[in-house]
Amino acid sequence: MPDEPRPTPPAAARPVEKKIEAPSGPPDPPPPADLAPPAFVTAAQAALGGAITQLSYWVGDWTILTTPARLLDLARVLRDDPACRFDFCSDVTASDWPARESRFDVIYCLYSTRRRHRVRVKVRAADGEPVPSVSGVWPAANWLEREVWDMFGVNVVNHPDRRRILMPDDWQGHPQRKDYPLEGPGELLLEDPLEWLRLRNAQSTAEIE
Amino acid sequence: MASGRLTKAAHGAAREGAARGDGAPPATEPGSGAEPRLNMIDIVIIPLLKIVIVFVAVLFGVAYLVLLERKVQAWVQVRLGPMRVGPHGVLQPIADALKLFVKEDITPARADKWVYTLAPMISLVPALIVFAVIPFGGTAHLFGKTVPLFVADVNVGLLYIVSVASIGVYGLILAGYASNSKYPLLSSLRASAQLISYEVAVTMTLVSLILMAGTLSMVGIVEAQRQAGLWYVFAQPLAFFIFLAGGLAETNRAPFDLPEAEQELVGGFHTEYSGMRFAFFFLAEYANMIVVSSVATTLFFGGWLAPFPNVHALAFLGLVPGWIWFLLKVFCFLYLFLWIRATLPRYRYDQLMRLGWKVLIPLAIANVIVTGAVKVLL
Amino acid sequence: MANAPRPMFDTETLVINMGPQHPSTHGVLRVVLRLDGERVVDCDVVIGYLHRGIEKLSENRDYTQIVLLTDRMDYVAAATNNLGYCETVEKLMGLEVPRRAKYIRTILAELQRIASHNVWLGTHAMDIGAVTVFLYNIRERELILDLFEEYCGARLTYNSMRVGGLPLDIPAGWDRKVREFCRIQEEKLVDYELLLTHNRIWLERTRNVGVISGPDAIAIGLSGPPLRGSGVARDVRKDEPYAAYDELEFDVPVGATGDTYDRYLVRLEEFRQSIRIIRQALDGLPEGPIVGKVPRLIKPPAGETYHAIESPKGELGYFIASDGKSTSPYRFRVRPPSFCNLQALRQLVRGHLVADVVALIGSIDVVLGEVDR
Amino acid sequence: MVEAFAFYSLAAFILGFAVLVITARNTVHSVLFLVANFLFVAALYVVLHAEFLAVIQVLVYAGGIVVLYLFVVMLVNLKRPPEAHADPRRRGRLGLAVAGLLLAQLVAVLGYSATQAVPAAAAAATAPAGGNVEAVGWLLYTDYLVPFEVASMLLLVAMIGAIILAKREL
Repeated sequence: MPDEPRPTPPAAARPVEKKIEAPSGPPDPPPPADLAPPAFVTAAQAALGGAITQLSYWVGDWTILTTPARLLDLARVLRDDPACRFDFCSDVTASDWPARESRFDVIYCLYSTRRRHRVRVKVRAADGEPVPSVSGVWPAANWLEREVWDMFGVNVVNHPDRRRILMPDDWQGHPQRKDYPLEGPGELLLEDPLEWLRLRNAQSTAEIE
Repeated sequence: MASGRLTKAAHGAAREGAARGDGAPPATEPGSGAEPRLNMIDIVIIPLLKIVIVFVAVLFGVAYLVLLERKVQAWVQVRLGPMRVGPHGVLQPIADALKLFVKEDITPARADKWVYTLAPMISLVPALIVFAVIPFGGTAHLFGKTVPLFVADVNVGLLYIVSVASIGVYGLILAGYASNSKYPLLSSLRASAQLISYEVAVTMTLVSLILMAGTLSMVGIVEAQRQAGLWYVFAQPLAFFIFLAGGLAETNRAPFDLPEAEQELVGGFHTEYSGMRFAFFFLAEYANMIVVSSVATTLFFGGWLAPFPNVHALAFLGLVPGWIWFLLKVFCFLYLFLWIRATLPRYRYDQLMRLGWKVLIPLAIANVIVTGAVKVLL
Repeated sequence: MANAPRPMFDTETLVINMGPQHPSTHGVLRVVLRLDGERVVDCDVVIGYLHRGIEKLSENRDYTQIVLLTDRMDYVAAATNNLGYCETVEKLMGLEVPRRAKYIRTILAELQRIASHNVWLGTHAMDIGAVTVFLYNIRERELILDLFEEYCGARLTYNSMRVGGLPLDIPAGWDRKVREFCRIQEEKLVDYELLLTHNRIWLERTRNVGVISGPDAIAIGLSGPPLRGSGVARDVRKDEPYAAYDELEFDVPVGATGDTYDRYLVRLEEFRQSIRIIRQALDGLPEGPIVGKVPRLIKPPAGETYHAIESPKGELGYFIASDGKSTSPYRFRVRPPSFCNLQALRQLVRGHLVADVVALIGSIDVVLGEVDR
Repeated sequence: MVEAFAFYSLAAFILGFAVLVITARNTVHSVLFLVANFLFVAALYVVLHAEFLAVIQVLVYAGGIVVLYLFVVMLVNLKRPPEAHADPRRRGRLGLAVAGLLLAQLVAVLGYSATQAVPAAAAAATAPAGGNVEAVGWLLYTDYLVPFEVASMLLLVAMIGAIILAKREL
């Protein structure tokens, strides 16, 4: 926290978001032409070629992009295909690219304890677009998907127990979205609500002008 | 300590009191006296004094037992224990007592107030009145007066202890119930099941002891050991171990401290208690420890008898007053209790029940049968 | 239970809140237990009481500033968190770390593993009632804290690594002290084992408690010692070597039945393996710089990566997305091992007793700072 | 004189607590009054010089059986109204019948004991000399052997029944 002098303007009065040039998504660079995709990628392509919308390779990590509709099929293939055997769901997370039309990337980090290889599966989803839950394929995804729902509001459907996990049950909003305010009303709201209100109004009139 | 003050108080009274350490179990309570003519000193003052002294000594002992426990545990755990109040923390119990006295006494809003208040007392009173029948020594001869070093020698002394101790369970159960809280409730369920189960095993071991001694009087049992020239721990080792395990369980000590398992049930039955009421539970627990140690000493280690009476080279041991031997033996037991607590993990509820019902009780019954058979055959 | 004949008496289940203020939930974990007598019918794990939004915070901090945020996650193994984060950024930037830095990092991480396991063993034993073991372990952990204090001046949150290397070289004579610590710890391990390993009560309390099979453990996402306790020889240090682990020899202990006792044995053996790694690393400690060629401004090219290391709790993964323009990560995500392991608690405690719940929480070894972030 | 006074005051307490047992609204309080009742009965035994009986009364009834009552009472949900005995008339009739039976029994016992002299052995049981443990034991295993064995049989049956009732799957 920067050391600011005591009479701080109320935080909510500040513009909610700093003006940054919003990136429109991760580059997801395709693999170099001279790099042969590993066996699990070819196997998945062979089994379910249509489901894979894009392949990406970056600093040694393979990423398979797919659509929410085909996610479950791909997940089952990745788990069960003898060349893949991704039995361990390391992580499910998301990232928010508000500038993009389907703003969320839902990312599944998979690992195979038998073949000892990793892959990432990535799904692009718009706000409210249903993303099927993979907790039927990997039970480990249960809590991780709850967190994705809690933090991003990605509409995970068919989840056995979709509740908030880190935030309180009655929380409004999804904190990890990029448009979520970074600071709350601050202490002034509690100490002197009228002053807070006055400052906020002053701020908003200043913005209109 | 007790005997000195006792006899000093009795100084000037020339008549011999009801000396009862001499073999045959007495038929009546000491208060009524064996002689036709009674005087006030014998029937009122001496018993009263004894009661007061025992009461004070027990409370004092309990307070310092707490300190001892903290110290012993600290030493085992490479710590120092209380060091701030007095040199090496010797005044810590007093500070604790003061703190508990002045602390706010909280009653939960939805508690059953009467029962909530009653429970600590129900817990403490039996623990204290048990001391009435525990013989701290044989007799003391000082200032021309012979005074038996016990408050009362009831002819069913052993059963008296067991039955009074069984009342103490109510304190735990009622505390758990009256707090109107879930952890105490669970704890009181554990407590009642545990104490009742282990009471059976302990009582069974006592039966084999009674078979050996042929009397239910505590004094009579010590006398029987003196006459046999054998402490019963050597005649009844199995009974001793069952008694020890049962005693640990009945006093809620580790590894059987389930009713107050802090890590599981927060504080157990006394979770909601504070101030003096909490102190009552605390006192009761430690007083019970002293009771169990005293009973074990009396039943298995010859009470106030000196060790090695038959080894001439060690005859000087007999010069030490009996009550010192008694206190020493009790101390050893208490130390053992503390040592066990510092060493062992805690049993689980079902394992505790299994141990009680499937191991200790059958063993105790077998022990009774074998003892009876040997007794009949010999 | 479902199709069992209806019992003759109506029984009701008791719902009990274990935590967030409870002596053995290791912080602010709340477990809502549904009990039938003392038997756990079901449970719901409620977390989030320690949620500080470290992921969100990190998206508004410089890459260098984030190192000290990672300290605040698994605060009993802060250096391990530093290591995982720094390696992830290095991977994203394609930075090469000097060998000496790698070795020192390995030593720090392994010391941290021992410290973390000390805390685990102490609290786990204390939950089961063996309080003495706790104090013994804290005594040894104190020595590690001293070592860290001498290395970087802090005792708990070290901020002990930097992207591309280390802030400090080891002080003179430090390696000797580490060796001395290893000797002491090895001796004291025998003490712990004497108190617990063959103790009948300990065996009864831990054997066949919370059994989980290897495939189940993988499916539910267990990692680290709980997974190895179930007989799966998965260790990120072996499978995807990082730091200097590919140059050092060590074994990966695995359990047989997957119960609490096996998890206990696995961690005890990890103490020994960690000591072994530290000794080798000290023996082979190369000379050289401790920082690689790091640009003044850490600004990784646009891209994403996930990198995992073996923390004392399990697989600690970092997912970092960079937009290539900012000096803060666009997306910073931690895969907290405690969080994923805690998920298995519900499965583990069903059908066990209340007393086993605390044993199992201890056996999973959660740090709530990491679960909630 | 002293003994008579002790007897009547104890008897008053016993009766008083007995009334409280059935009038107390809270079942746990009711059980507690029952404990107090048993303790006073034990005191009455002491007055009658039957220390053994007194101690056993405390040990078995106050310390053992009532603890189990309490156990059950605490576990049973008392807030729910009893459904099985909802018909008040039926309850009343049954109660009257039981009370009548009890009264008849008491009258019979009183009448019988008024006509019969106290058996010598029973007198010996209350005699203080030699401790009454032996006397009680002697009587139990000679004159009253059959009732004693029948009672123990009954208890065994009850115990097995309770286990079968409580055990969910055999």
